[in-house]
Amino acid sequence: MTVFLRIVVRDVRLAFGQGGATVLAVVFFLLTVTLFPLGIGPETGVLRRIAPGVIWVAALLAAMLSLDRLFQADLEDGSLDQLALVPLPLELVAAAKCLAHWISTGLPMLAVSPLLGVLLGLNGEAYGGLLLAMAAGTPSLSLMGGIGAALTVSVRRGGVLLSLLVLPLCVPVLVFGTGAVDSAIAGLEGGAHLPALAAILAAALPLAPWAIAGALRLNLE
Amino acid sequence: MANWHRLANPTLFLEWSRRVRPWTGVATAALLATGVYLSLFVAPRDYQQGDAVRIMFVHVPSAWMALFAYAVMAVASAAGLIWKSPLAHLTAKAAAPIGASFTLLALATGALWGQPMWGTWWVWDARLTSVLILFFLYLGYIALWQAIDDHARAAKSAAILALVGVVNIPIIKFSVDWWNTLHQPASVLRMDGPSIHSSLLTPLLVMGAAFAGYFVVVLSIRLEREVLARQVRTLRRVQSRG
Amino acid sequence: MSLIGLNLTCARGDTIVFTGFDFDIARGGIVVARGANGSGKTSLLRLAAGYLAPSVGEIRRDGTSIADDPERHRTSLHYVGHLDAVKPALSVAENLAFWSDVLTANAGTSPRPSVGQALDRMGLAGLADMPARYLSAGQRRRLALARLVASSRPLWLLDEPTASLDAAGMETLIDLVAHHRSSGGMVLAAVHGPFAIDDAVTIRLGESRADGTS
Amino acid sequence: MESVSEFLEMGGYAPFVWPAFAIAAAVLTLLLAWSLRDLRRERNLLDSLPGRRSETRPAEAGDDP
Repeated sequence: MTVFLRIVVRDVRLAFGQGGATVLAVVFFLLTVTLFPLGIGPETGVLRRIAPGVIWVAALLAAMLSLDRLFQADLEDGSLDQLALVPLPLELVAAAKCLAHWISTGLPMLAVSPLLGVLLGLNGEAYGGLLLAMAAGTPSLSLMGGIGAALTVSVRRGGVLLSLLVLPLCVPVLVFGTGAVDSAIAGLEGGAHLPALAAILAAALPLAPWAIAGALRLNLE
Repeated sequence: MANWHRLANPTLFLEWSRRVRPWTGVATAALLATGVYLSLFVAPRDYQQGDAVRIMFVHVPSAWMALFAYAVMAVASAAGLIWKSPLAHLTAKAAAPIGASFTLLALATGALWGQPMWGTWWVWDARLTSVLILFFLYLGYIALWQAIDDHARAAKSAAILALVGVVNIPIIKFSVDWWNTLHQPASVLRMDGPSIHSSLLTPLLVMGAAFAGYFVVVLSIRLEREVLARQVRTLRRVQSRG
Repeated sequence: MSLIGLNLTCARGDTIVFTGFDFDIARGGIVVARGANGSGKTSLLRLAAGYLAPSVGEIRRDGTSIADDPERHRTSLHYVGHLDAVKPALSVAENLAFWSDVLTANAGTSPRPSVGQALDRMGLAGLADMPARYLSAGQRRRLALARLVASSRPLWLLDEPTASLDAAGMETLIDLVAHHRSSGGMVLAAVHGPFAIDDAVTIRLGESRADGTS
Repeated sequence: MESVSEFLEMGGYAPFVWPAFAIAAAVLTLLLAWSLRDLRRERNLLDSLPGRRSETRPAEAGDDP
């Protein structure tokens, strides 16, 4: 198995293990979405109207929550020093870590999102659109979030700072992700939203690992 | 290129900035006085907005400066990373609070302008929303500087954030514009009004130049302070090592 | 096969850690750096590993500066720092298997000791399946040193390798170093206290010689 | 020329135009004052350290280099 996959597998196993990030992120995701009907009222008309936005905002927050230990754990136990000695450029090591984060938080949230659609009264054909949008949007969250995680790797309790740095950068994902689900609800196919999400992902793929590797090198000194 | 490099040496910078600052200060004051005079007394009322249009002469230049300051931060950050010049990083650090203040000013004047036009203090207009997100980018940048105690590492981390930010600003602007057209019928009155004819343009440009002058003056003051703070840190560390 | 440090100056942030420093390790050689805390021993090792760039001077590996080909340099060295790079949630064997796989990914097909053999060599045989969270400091240290056995790399950079090792552990380490050197490997170690290798070249940090008056 | 009070009225938009300019003036002066205060404080701090006199003090005659 290549070094890249080996790093992904290790990180995913650590995340799925007890005390790992996955369970926390998914439960937080579910809980946050459940709060909205309690706050706004149970009328399905209203809930259906705000469902895409609520699901996406909760997904953003859940992703941020599980990111601050992405590199910090490795820095603190010395793994980062070793990862820098691996025959794989640090940029690809960073990409592997972001992929592992997506597999361990993005995918589970994706799997759970139809359930949240039911909670918020989404109609039938919206689920396909919801899954597609989440699939296209959540990887960018892991990549952009990875930049925040690397920049705050040496910061004590950097979780809140990480969200402050990264959430503004995730606005496009939120806008187009919600738009994609809205147009699915309206029965149109994804419209221009899915290509936009794909374009954002295509831009984030080279940008994020470069920025993450740059930030990590600072902390290797 | 050569003399810019010479300027990168802090002591030379201190001397240059002290000599240039009074002149830019005077020029800025003059520009500001003319600008305000033109905006309040000379510029004609707008046939639609009446005198409320005068708020534009403060709102638009501050929005310009909010973006300009971020551009300065990004260029200084890139220069800092490429030529490893601490002065460039300090320039970026000095520019951030000024940019944040201009963003705040743009938001406040935007709300004051929105009230008479739409009867609400806050309008989710595409431009205003982008300025609000820019404000959070500034807060994040400033917070990152303060969160990392090792000064050299804070400088480079902030530089990376500024570069990532500057790449994202057009994407954010595009997505907010898209979001705006999606949810709101094209509002007849765009924030910066229909095409601006010359009588409104001159005060706008004069105020813009005045704000730019102000930016340079305050930047040189804050930068000088950062350079001195760096010298204090070095002196203190030398003493502590005995 | 050589590692040479030329007129090295290391700066952390705005302060100079050491300046005008040289060292020279030939094939099969070992250099031991000694000095008080804060004299820059760890910085020297991180310079040698390429984590940190010297503000003045350079480090040459087999004649070419490591800055010219950082990839080749860092994939042919082991760095054992103060931290042991051990994940508590994984078992001892899993920890070592991971590092052994990723560190020798494309180092050719030369047979390398299995994880079990490496654990035996470091006296951790019975603990293979135990979650690493239950290891003592000394055992964690042995697990870190087991990386040296599990994947063979010519240059060893050891930062206080003897920390929290007992007498037996110390002996194993001395053995490892001797074996590594006999097969042509190089070692640069930062050490406090006893390190029973008599033919080691000792260099001192943090004294007058090190601050540019060499 | 319209009378002063008419001018002050701003065609009924006075409660928006004047605060806009007032806030602008306030933000700009506060930022300037805050920056100057920081600079002065830093300069005094630098001078208080035994190291060396800060070069930012214009060199008076007879200053030791």
